Amino acid sequence: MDKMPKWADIVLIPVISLLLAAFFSALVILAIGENPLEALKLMVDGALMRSSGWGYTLYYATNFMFTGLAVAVAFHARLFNIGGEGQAMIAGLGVALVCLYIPWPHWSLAILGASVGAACFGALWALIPAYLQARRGSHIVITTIMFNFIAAALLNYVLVELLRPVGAMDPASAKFPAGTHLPSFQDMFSTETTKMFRGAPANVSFFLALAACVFVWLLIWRTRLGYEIRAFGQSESAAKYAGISPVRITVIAMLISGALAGMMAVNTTMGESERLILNATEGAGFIGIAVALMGRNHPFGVFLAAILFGFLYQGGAELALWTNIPRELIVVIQALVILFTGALDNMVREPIEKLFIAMRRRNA
Amino acid sequence: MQFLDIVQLLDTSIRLGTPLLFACLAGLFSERSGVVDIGLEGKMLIAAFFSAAFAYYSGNAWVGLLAGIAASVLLAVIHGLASITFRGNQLISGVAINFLAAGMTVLIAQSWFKQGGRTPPLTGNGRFGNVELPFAIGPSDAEAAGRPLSQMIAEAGPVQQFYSELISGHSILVYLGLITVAATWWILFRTRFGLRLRAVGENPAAVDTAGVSVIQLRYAAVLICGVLCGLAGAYMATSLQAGFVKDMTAGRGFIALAALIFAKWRPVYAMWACMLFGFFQALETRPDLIEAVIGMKVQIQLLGALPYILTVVILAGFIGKAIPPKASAEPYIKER
Amino acid sequence: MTAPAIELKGISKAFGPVQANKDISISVQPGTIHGIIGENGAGKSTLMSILYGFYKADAGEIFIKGQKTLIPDSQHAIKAGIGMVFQHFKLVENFTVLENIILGAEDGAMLNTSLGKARKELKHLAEEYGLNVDPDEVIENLSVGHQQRVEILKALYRKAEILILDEPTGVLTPAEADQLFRILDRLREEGKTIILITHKLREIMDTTDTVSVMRRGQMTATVKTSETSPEELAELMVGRKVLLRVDKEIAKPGETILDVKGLRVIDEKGVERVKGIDLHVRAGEILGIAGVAGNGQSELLEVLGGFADGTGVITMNGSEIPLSGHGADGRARRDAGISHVPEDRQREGLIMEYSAWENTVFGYHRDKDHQAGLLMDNAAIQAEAQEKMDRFDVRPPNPKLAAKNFSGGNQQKIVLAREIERNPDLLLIGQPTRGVDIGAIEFIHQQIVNLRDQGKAILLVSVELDEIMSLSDRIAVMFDGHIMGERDPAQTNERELGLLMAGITDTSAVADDAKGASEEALNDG
Amino acid sequence: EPALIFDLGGKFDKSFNEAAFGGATRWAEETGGTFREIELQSEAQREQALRRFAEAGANPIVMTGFAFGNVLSEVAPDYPDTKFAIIDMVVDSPNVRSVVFNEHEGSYLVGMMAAQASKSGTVGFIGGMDIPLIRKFACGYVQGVKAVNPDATVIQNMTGTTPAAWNDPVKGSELTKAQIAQGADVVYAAAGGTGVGVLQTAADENILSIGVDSNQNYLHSGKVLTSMMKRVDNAVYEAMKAGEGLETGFNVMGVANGGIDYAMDEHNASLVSDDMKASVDMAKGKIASGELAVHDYMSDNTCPVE
Ligand SMILES: Nc1ncnc2c1ncn2[C@@H]1O[C@H](COP(=O)(O)OP(=O)(O)OP(=O)(O)O)[C@@H](O)[C@H]1O
Ligand SMILES: Nc1ncnc2c1ncn2[C@@H]1O[C@H](COP(=O)(O)OP(=O)(O)OP(=O)(O)O)[C@@H](O)[C@H]1O
Ligand SMILES: [Mg+2]
Ligand SMILES: [Mg+2]
Repeated sequence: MDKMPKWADIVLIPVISLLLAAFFSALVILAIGENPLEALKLMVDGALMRSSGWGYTLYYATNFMFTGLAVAVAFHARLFNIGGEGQAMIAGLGVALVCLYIPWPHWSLAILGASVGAACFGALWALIPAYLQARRGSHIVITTIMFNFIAAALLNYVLVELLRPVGAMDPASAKFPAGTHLPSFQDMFSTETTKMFRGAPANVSFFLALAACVFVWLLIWRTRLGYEIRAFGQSESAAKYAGISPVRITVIAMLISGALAGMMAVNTTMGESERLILNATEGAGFIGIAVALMGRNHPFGVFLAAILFGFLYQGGAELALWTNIPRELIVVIQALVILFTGALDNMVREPIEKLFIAMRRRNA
Repeated sequence: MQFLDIVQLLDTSIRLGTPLLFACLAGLFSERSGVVDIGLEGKMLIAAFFSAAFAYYSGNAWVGLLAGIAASVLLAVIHGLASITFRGNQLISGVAINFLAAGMTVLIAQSWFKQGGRTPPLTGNGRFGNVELPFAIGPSDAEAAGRPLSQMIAEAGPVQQFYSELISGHSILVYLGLITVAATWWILFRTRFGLRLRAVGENPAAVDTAGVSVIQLRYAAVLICGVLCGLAGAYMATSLQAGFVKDMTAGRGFIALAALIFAKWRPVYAMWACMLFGFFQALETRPDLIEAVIGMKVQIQLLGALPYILTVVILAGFIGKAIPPKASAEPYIKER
Repeated sequence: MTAPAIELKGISKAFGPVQANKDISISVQPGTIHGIIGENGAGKSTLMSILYGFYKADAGEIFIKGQKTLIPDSQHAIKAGIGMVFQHFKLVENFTVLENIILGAEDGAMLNTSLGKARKELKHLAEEYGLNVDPDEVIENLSVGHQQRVEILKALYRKAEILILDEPTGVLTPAEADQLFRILDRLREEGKTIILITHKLREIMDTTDTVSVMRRGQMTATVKTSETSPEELAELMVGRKVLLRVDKEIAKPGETILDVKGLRVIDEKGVERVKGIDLHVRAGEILGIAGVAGNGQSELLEVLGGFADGTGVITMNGSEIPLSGHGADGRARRDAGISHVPEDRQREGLIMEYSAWENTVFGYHRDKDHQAGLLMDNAAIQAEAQEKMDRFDVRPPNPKLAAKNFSGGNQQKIVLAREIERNPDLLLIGQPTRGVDIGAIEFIHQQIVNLRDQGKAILLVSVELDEIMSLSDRIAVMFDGHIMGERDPAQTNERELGLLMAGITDTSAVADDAKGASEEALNDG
Repeated sequence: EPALIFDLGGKFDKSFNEAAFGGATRWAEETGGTFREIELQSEAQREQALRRFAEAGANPIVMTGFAFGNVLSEVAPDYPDTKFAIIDMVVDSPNVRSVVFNEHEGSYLVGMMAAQASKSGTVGFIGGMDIPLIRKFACGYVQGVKAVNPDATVIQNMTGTTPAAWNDPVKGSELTKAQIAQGADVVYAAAGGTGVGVLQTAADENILSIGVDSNQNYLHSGKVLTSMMKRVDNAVYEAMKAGEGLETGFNVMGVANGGIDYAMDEHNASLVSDDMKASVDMAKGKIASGELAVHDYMSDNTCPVE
């Protein structure tokens, strides 16, 4: 017998957790002497009431979809990929190499090439921790954390010593050639008369992220591989019994996860900055954890959670622009979301489960 | 390279290794009790901020220290709630705590000091001064002689150099760190509490059925962890530095975690591991020495990444296997 | 009459939706051995864990020596003079015996004094009860029997007056079990009270003074052992008359399907579990492997099923199959015509979170007939699952329900349906009826025999001697990784098999004994 | 209403950004006007901040730091009616005023002072992020030192290669200790917030330090020899004062036009002898008149002296 109906698990609990996070965020805002309602209004205004606000919201959401999916796929195999940040960083390198050194005739080809570059580099950065976990039992959480730092050092080295144009100050690569410039939402949706998404960084990669959501859904729930990944995640011993190789699944799941995390580099590096910069990821790899937790590891949930976090990000930036509330407020909100939907899940879940069991007893 | 260079390098290693050491021992207590803590970084950071803030307000580093410890313990309690009381995922809790600290410190700092997430610089008693051991050449001798201290030490004999530069002249917290190593070892292997702590990290059911509260033990460990992280953070803000700046721990909590694995969850090894990683950081300040010794330039990025790379190598089990306490990261669940 | 040593009144306990104990009352006289029997999942361990303060009851009261006692945790139980040896030992594996003994019962904040005192005390206890263990040995280096001794010593060191043992003999050889019962007798003579949980009716009949029977969370009866019989107890356990025999014809074995030569298995810890065994199974026969749990049977099945590595030569239908590396996984075995009903259906045979229909292709999910292009053909799989579940009488017959929501017997039927319906040449089957209710047992046994009669080869592993005796056409006994011998079920008896299971090959003295004689021998032992 | 955007180091870095803030505050106090400001917290905010200020009608928009260069060159053409001023970088756009400083000149002057104040003949330089701009500081400094004492040793360290190097006082402090160990008795910090740690340690260890950008002499009175003043405050002040009529184009601030100077006040009066002051002022005059040319590292990415 299930302890409670499915809808309670996938809707009720996340919503309650989210409300708790929102409540505590409001307390924090109050504590620093600002008005939470005002703050919310500013955030909504800045992020949702203008097309360019949406352009930022969706730009951030694109990143979070990729990293959220990355974390979710790994979670299905009961692997906690906390290395999305590093994987995305290294993937940026892949994108940069593809864009800088291959003369692309048109962006539509370039985006394919860059996607392959991003996915391969991201996957590669996940491969070593995956292999070490599968073969040598080294805990993937620790190794991926270490790999985040190693990635940062490596990227730093490459940008400063190898890719930085002579005389430039920024640790950043040269601008990508025009053939790789992706159409932004502004290019796509503006008409002669009305400018839409003016200046906003959202670009075609958003649709790539949507495609990734569909892809992950198909992969996890409709393919043999997905079946095996979930089986392995639920029970390693059963997977072994069924002839599903733990090593193979661990490695494949992490490769997919790393590739997905890496894909966000297409959005940031190719779509937005059009050159490789040092901190293009800006913590999106970690936000993927919150997104996956909130989205219950389901692509549709991830999609919604990514939009929510995109809103928080853009709204938070607006707050910082117009008030004295530093942008770190979003980091706090993000922490609270992770805390309540992830670590303190049982705090919300247990009373609700008890409630449902008691209700069922009474009805029986 | 001269003897004095080595002494100075080691001296720097100790200074930079001490925050790692406190954090590493903090992690040791927590993980030995079966609670994995990747939130060391966050606890250090929040302690750094609160110790600096309160040291600034009170003008007393000790007050700052207490405030830092209190803040760190508060986060430890949250981690305890999540991982012990509500049996949640300890890794996720750690991630949340790191973010919470990263955000809250800046938010509060901005609200209190309006200096973009930093505290004003600490002066005088707001910082921990350096302890000058008897017979060592210290700043007071230099003052009296009216000459730079570095020159006086450079002219002294090797024993005096070793004593004055390396042994003497550290903050009191550095000495406290070394004492903590011994205390940790003693508590762990010589006391009842230590026996129970090690047991609960291996098999909590055994502890439970032996009539000892798993929850109390784990909370005790997590609180000790909070106190030690508090020391680590306070050391950074009020001893190594004179104030808090945004994100000032800069990943040291994770290096400490790496050191803990490197040390295979043992206190004495932990000290050596932290000092080794402190040494790598010290090397970054002396590229000239590296060049003199190995005859070529070493990328500072490589030096910075070395602790992480070494830890991965250790984790891979190519050099001695690091086996964590058996029950670590497992919440103790009796009723499914 | 003196006050009972223990009296439980109206104990109830629910684990989420599962009602593990329901309004249970029981009373145990001091200086007696009180048995508790019941099927798997009846709630025996739960009840005792409540008495020991491991779980908290939802309702009910506990009286110790007539005094109402609150036992919110094990510390209170220990103070009240209760000691418990759990089904799964509660020892810290990398601690020494001595450290385990003093854990929680230290004398002061410093370890040295405690350790010194415990060492003396331990020596004393060891002499008194014949419970010898090296105090400085690390637990993980001890045999299971010795680990159990440490558990008993732990209780005695805490001056337990009431000792609870939860299925203590499941992991012991008959000889070790005999020794345990001698110790229990000794303790009873000293006036201690003992509660013994076991599945084995014989142990109940031999050692207890009174016995309580549990069924589905409730206490169905408490009787004096001298006034009951195994048949009556069995009936009380399952709630109806029990047929202990399976109807089957004489086997008509065909050619050899599986041939195993010199098989060795080394487990992850580097311990050799299977030490070079030879066996073969022919078409149309059931080879039963008997033995106390932990003597290498599980590893044997795992290697044959393809999820552990081994060395040796195994031929299946005349061609050799690899035992490690490429081609030595469950998938390859299935391709070779081997189906496998694993010992632990919840950890191996099923994905508990998966729906029944997903589970009906588990292990066969890569087969062509389950594919629709790149994707899995879920509609077809569901339809097929419905059919299988109907045929195997799985209740409720709803393929969309998650596996965890079926009872143990029905879970087992899902696994059987999946494996038998593949029409394998060889069926490996481990503990087919563990935790399964009597009704389902009969059904499952019938399915196994039917498969045999279709000319399939079956390798059966079970720790239930009754099951082995009634199903097998040949019986091999495993002890310590070796096959001690092979017997014809018609020409052996439980006594002879018991000796083999204890590693004693010289069974000539008992081999010819009539069945009655062997039972007599057991009774005076 | 003008707007000011601070770079990642933060408004209160006691140095570069703080100087800009000082200029804006002076303007606000004098005119009674108000200005918008934001401290950047992340890279992605650069563009957003620019656009949002421009859309909100802020004019002119002043930003501090070379890192805005790329972004501004993209944003500026989208808002032709808005005037932008960028400090430390050249952006070629009709509505942008690019203010650059001849830091090498000021560094030369403080280098001369360091060499004269040093007893050991060894002086130090601690840079922030390792970029050509900071090497320009270093190169000017070394030239100044060598001009006074050709045998002097200059120990140079950079804090790091990422923007984090602007805000790492711990490392600054350790680098200072390392330089002291190598005999340095005057250190020049051109490292933003990192310099706070440098000056602190120098004061703790009883040697002299040289501040940068703002006048930092007051931070440790009697321990800071002087500060190389880059009058970012003036640049910001003038930009804001000009308002919408801001003159665009290329604007070089050097010794000649008072954009670069060294700091003298009551905090360092006792440290700078009249001789020292005289010799430095003489050099200053020569630089202003063009008689003395200090090599600019960024002109060819090399430095003639080590
Ligand atoms: N379980 C234990 N009980 C008592 N003492 C112990 C135990 N384990 C280690 N020690 C002792 O602790 C001391 C060192 O502690 P620690 O483990 O931090 O360092 P170490 O050098 O790793 O020691 P070891 O010799 O065990 O490797 C040694 O004297 C060691 O013998
Ligand atoms: N910790 C637990 N959490 C949730 N459910 C449990 C727990 N322990 C036991 N149960 C459930 O309670 C019921 C009674 O289990 P219990 O272990 O008491 O049975 P038992 O009679 O000891 O069986 P066995 O003979 O297999 O040991 C079962 O349905 C079991 O699944
Ligand atoms: Mg050791
Ligand atoms: Mg049981």
